[in-house]
Amino acid sequence: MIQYLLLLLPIISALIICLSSPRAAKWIAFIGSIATFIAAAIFAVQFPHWMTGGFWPDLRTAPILGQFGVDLQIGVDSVSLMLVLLTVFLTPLAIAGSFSAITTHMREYYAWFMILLASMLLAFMSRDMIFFYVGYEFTLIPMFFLISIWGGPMRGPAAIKFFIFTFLGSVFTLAAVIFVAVRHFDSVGTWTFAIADLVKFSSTQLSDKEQFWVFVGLMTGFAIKTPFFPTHAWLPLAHDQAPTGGSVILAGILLKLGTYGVFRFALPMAPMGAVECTTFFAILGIIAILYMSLVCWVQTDIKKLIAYSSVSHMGFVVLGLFALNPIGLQGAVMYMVNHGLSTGALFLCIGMIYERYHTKDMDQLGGLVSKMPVWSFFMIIFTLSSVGLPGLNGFVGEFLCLMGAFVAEHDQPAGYPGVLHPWYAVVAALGLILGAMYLLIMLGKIVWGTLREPHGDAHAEHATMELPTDLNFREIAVLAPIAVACLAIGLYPKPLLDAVEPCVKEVLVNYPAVIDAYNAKRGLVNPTAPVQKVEASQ
Amino acid sequence: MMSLLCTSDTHSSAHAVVTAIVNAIPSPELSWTGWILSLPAISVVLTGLCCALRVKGKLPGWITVLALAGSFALVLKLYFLRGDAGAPVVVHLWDWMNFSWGDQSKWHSLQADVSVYVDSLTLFWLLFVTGLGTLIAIYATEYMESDVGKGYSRFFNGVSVFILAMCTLVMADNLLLLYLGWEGVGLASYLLIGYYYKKPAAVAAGKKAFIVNRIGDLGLAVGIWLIWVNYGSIEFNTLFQVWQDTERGVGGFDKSLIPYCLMLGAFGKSAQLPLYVWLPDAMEGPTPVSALIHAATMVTAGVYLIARTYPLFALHPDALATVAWVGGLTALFAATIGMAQYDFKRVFAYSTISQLGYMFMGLGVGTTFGAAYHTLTHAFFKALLFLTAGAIMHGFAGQLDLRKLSGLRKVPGFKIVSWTMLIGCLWLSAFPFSAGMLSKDLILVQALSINNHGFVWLGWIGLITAAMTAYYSFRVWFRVCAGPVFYVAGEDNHDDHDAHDHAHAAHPAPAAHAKHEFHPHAPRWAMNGVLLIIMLGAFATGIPGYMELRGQSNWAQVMIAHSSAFAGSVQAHVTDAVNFGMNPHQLVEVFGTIASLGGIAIAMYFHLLQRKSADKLRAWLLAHNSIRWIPVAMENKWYVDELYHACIRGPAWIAGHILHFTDKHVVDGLMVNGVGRIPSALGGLFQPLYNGVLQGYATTMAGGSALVVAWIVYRWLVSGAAS
Amino acid sequence: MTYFLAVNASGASHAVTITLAMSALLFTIGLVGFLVRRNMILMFLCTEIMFQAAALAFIAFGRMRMDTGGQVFVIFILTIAAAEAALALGLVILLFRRKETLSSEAWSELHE
Amino acid sequence: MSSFIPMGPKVAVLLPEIIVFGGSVLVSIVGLNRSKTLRKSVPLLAVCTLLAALVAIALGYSNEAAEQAGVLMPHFNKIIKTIILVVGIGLVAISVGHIDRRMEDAVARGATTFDPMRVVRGEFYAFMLLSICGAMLIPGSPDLIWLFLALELTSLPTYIMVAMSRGTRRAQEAAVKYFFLGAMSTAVFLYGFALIYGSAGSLQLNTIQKVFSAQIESGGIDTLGMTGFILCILGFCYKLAAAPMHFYAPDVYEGASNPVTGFLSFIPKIAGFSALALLLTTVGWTGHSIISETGTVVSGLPAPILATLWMICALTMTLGNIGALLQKSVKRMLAYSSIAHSGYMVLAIIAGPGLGFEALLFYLISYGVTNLAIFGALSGLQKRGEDVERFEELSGIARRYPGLAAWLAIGSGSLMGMPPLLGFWAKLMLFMAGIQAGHTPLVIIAAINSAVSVWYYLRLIGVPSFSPPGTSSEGVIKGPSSWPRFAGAVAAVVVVLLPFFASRMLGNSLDFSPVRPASTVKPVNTTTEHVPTEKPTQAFDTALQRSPHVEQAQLALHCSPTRL
Repeated sequence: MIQYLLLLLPIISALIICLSSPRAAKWIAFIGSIATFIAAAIFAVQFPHWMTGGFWPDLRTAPILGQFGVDLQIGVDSVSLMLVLLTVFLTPLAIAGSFSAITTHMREYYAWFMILLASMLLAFMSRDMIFFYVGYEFTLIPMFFLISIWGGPMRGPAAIKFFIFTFLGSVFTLAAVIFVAVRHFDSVGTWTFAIADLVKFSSTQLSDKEQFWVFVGLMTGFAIKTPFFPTHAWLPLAHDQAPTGGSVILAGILLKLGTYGVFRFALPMAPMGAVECTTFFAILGIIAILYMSLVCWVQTDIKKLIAYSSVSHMGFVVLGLFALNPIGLQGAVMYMVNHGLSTGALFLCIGMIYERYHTKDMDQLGGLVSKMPVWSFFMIIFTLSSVGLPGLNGFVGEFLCLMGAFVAEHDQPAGYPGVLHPWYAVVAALGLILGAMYLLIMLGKIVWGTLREPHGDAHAEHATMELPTDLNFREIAVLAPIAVACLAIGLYPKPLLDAVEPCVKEVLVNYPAVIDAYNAKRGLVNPTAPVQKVEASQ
Repeated sequence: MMSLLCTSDTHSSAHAVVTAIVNAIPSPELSWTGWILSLPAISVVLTGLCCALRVKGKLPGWITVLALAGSFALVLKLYFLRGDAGAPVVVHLWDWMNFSWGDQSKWHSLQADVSVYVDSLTLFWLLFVTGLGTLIAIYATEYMESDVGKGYSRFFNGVSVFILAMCTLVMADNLLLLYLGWEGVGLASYLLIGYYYKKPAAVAAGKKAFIVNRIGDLGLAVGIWLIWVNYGSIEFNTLFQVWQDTERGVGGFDKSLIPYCLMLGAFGKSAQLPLYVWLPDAMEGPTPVSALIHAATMVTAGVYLIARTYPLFALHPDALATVAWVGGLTALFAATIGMAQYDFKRVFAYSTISQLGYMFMGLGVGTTFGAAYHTLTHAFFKALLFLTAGAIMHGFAGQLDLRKLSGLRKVPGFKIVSWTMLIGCLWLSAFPFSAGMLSKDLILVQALSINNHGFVWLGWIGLITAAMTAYYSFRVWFRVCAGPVFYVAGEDNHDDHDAHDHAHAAHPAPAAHAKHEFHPHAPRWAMNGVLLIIMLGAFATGIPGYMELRGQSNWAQVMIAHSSAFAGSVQAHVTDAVNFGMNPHQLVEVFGTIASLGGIAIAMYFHLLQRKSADKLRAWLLAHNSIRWIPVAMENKWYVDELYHACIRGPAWIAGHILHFTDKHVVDGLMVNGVGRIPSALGGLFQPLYNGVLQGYATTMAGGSALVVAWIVYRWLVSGAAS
Repeated sequence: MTYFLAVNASGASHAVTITLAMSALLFTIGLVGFLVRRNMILMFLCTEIMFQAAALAFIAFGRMRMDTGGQVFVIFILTIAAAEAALALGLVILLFRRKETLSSEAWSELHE
Repeated sequence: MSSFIPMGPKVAVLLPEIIVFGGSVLVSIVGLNRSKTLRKSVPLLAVCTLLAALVAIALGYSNEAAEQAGVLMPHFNKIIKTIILVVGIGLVAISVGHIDRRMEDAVARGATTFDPMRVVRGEFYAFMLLSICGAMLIPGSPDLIWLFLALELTSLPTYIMVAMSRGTRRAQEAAVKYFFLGAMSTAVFLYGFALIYGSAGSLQLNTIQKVFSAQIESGGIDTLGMTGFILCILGFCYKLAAAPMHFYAPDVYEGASNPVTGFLSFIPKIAGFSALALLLTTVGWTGHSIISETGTVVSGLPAPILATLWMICALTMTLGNIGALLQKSVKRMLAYSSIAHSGYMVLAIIAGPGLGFEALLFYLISYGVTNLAIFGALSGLQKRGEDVERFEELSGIARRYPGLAAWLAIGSGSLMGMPPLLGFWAKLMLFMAGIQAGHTPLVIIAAINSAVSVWYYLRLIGVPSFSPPGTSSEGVIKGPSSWPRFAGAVAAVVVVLLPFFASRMLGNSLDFSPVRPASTVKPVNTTTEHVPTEKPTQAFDTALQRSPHVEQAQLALHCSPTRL
């Protein structure tokens, strides 16, 4: 039952916040999110399938449109659970990071935050497509409010663009999901939206062409959410304008909804569609990596820079996903978690600077290490994690994504042939250099160098009274857990990798055969393909 | 266990050829070797704490020294336990990026644990890394004392990070862990070069080092992927067994690319020809850092990498030839620049690049022992040189211009510095019977003995470079330490936290009235002591060379010979090749001596005896349009930085701006906002229809209905025609 | 049209055909009148013409099908037409009082 | 379920309408009373009437009786009536306090005395009830006359309601536009009725269904009937506010007062949809070949009707949404949104009985309730005694009236299809129905449209919540009566909570089985409970035996090459 508690706790706290006084709101939200974290931790401890794959708990309950197979079915596998843990880990920190930044409409802010938490958890924990969609889509509303009320000067357009763009994409996702459900009904005779059933049906019963369109439909939504290269236009604005807490959640978790969607739905549901599009999406991923790195290079706004870098980083995830082999997928999942941690933390760091100086302009800030050494320490750690320094978490995902893409060849001896070519990875790996370039330039501008502060002593003038020059205890307490997590994952990623592995295999279960067939169609015969498959293709 | 470790009976033969690499023994009982890594790690944590707690005092320095000394002691323990020629051991510490799908066999798993692979090569490197590291840390406790309470903890934190990463790199049991150390030393280098973070040049240099290294790292990363794809594993122990088998080791384009990829990584880290540009700039860091990281240890990581994967390189002679030629050309190229620099720390930096070139040449022509031995000797004499340079900087408020310092050996307190510097210079210029000469000769002899890939030419290039090396090293010594006493203080002290206020209070003596008010402060016991110890070390490093020269077995040779680095290295038959009636040994001895002494003599003439003539020569060169480009280009480092800027950074920067513009106005503006405007535009298109006039509506409704009817009739006609 | 021609061919239901044609003509007149006239009274009358065209068609079809339903329908059409007339005249008077004009174009305040 | 009230089947089926009709008479009388308390109780009386009708449906309606009474789709009829009544209660509630507002104020101030000639409240609610009554009569129509009269009964009162709702010039202009264009559209579908009558030879829908089944069996519906259907559809489009007959909607919605706009956007629409569903039931959704390139037989409506509806559906959605983007007036915007939603619902009509009708019903419920929330909030506000209708008048009202802004936001969210609100589930079912019927392109058009609609719905969320209060929003205060706000609140709560009971709600409607034309069932599947295929044709033949002309006509009917 704890899974329901996990969903209810944020909602209950939101209700309590609505009834409480504005001053108490932040503490209630914090306690509520910590309670959710504890619940999730208990849930994770109870979770029996860490190493074996599979969903838990496996209950079908609470029909909403029961006769159409829409049930509120809650269950996680280890990948979902990792993202759930990421969510409940980041949310209290984002809330605590907002304590001093949010001074108006506090009740609303924290209430929306808790609702956001609930809807993210629903999206990650749902085993029903429609409820996944409910959570996935409903995150827009709280985020819309968070940006619109507490955002920067351009918050209006940012929020609207964010909302419409993602909404536009997700209606196609919904249409594709419904299409699969309808086809399932047509051929099986019962309605269901259970992910497992639909995945099984779709991947085996739909024709090539249908799978292709299902895949395209699903990807339209996920590509915008992730965001993939040409559909990223909402992101810089939204990240830039959102309040710190919002940016943290947006970059840390909401973007993962897109890649989680690809992982959980698009890839397993439509393998034949996926292999057709693999090259296309992999190239989009590479473009995102390189293009966005170059764009980051010329940014002067730190927050925008990190926002653009998110697109670039998600490019690695895309590449890892479309490597279609266990390394790439494991890398992609790791990258999701790690990007959530490091980019979320970077946004927190920038928020702390913004609270003190009221600017995010790199030309106005500089040499902060001499004034804020503690802050600089964290900033450096998280930047290096973003750069992908081995030993920190960013490296694990990045390296595996690239390696996955590198080995995604048709004659891969590991039993997982791919559609790509090593050159994809090599070109994408240029992103390692460019990534180091823009992030270190950023560090060089704001952390190192001689002290530059916005005209006059803006620090004393604007800063909230309670904030000291360097970070206070609360802020350190917000950043330190993330830093510890970064280091821990970087040095000992094995448990996570082990946990992801069975899920990854589950996703890829249909792929080797499909890819062999697809490659054979292109004239690339896999010499290591199992014999019976070769016979079948003949 | 001892029996396993001390199985060597090859001490008797100097040139024992190791034909097979012994399979490593998993040795969990040696898990204490993990402390070689843990001690610096603890030091990282403790110095970090000192940083956070703003400890005022030299505590962090001593913590680091103790930790490094502890590591060194452990390395010694391991060395004595294991002997020169023990079989390699693998000690598994904990799982890292280690996972499998299917089974644990090749290609079905990626085994990249945090585990240690110790063979003689590892130990060879570990010895001087931890040893020199300890010494330099001691030196730094005094050198950095003006930063106590400010950046002192940060500095030692960086040093600890560096030693940790370097030990990881050297002890790694797989390529991925090596990559971790590889990037880790890059990080330490970044942090320490940018130590004086208020100096824009220092920040830029740190950035440049990291980014240029990243280019090399990319090569290493691709190399790792290729190795995994082709051999199904990235563990050295497994790989060595594969590589020994030529059948499995070579074949195919992919496999032949691997050494080139690794080479790129090595060239990046070890500052070889296309990627050397970061190293001179790295001299912005504190001098102990230059000594430790950018002269003695980190830059030899590339040499280590190639030595470590030598069985693979041995399968690809062309790749080895490339290594040799790149090394040789780098040696020459860097020497030309070194001759024309006025900043003597930069001169040493270019000399480092040049010497690293020799090491690569040695690897390329097949004498891994020569390369490794040169690494060892170079580590000592170059550390010595940098530390003396540091002492001078420390004493003269950061003065590095060799035109503004003179006759230091007569300045009180700088005696030890001057004479140890002389030793360093002699060793660097391969003065006869110095360790530097012994190690360099090993390489040149091998180059001249093998008539492959034009290696003989390489040998001659090496000899010419030797002459140039002698010239520029003694150019420094004669200018700075010899001659009449004369000095101008530097612009300021080490930039520290309170920048100029502090600097002015402490040394209110920039150039203008330096002569009257400036008093150089001489190094004290820690610096002098370390200089002397390292000088002794530099002498000691000559011992294996002598033994080698006399055909005796020696520990260095045995260690290299019993490691993977020796497998496949070419044993030249020195006596076969004849030039000028001499065999290569004699040739190198003769011409090497001539080059060394000649270079010193020229330097003596221009920079000690007739200092004015140097200026005259320069003026004469500049006066002739046809040749003036030579000194100008040399002084400007052949404009390589500018070239890179124009060819790579500039275009990328412009591309960034163009793409940003595109993103803003095309992707976002035209595509997204444009598409976003379509609905409203369409709405505007239909707006005139809602004009508010009753008849208008009626007409539109009727017209719309008529259109619908027309549509049906059309569909009907179409379907009628179809059927 | 073939349908009508077929009926025509029998030569027996000229009356029905003519009535239907008449009805169509009436409807067209009503529609065109509604579209072109600006006077609200006339416009209303035009809608009445359209109603009556429908009524005529009902009668014709009733005759053709030998069914009384068509005629019954006509009675109701007349009733509704009367109700609409009452409504229309009331509205027109209301509007006329406001603006002293019967032109429908005077009432185009509501528009985009 | 069987009726325990002993009555003839027709009376039992019509009892709710009779109650509502009686209520309208009562209300119009009470509205004229001199007692202020009694006058004030008029809306309450109206609500009670509607509640009584609901009770009558619950207790007295049985599908068997309705079938005996000639109702084509008994269960559909029941559900539509229930929806009309439930939403009708809300519509009555949101109109409280608007009619006679000034006069009642003046009377209360003592500035004037009560004058029965000048009050319209009684009439207003009477018209409201009459219109509701008309709408309730539609789905149960046994013949075309009934259908025609019921449609007129729905429409005529609304014309007057628009005129009297505000008494301003704009309201009168709206009324005149609504009336004249309505009369034209009535003439159009009336002519359509005539043609259907001409083709089928009967006014009884049962008979019409049989005749057309026979025609379909023998190759297709003739041109006459088909023209009639298309004219009817076009005429009904006016009631639905669907393209191409939607042009009046923005002006009329803008001119009428807020509660009346709410009324207009629901009652005529549900009336139009039930009429459309009823009429199309006579040709059925199964067994027709639609135009398809491959020549395969796909179940669906007859090709021309399908093409018409397809076009109407696509055009309506698109024109509605793009029109709404540019509006500055909330009500105009809602008018366009209403147009767009008609378009979505036409998709359900296209999908047909079964999932399509379920989606239609669900969508109607969702749309009706959501509209109540929005119009409840709008009607609950006033500015100097006038309706609030421009966006800038709403800007920043969330600070003063967070509740009303919340209802607006919830309503907008539901209209745009934001999960987990009611509108999402309705749209979900709609898409399911559309895709199952094989109209994926239409579903994709609908999906894109619903994304476009987000833009303007967000304004309805954003302007009250985020815009700073401006000069035009300063004077906005709560309306005189709390009924509209209460109704809006209830509706908003329903929008949020109803999805959790959707299973039960739809569980009831799942077993609704529209009477399908027997002969449209393919012969293979024919079972004993269905009329054999030949039978209606024979009956039809014998019915036509009386006239010698008819034989000719029958012959022509079969031989006509102009089958569609």
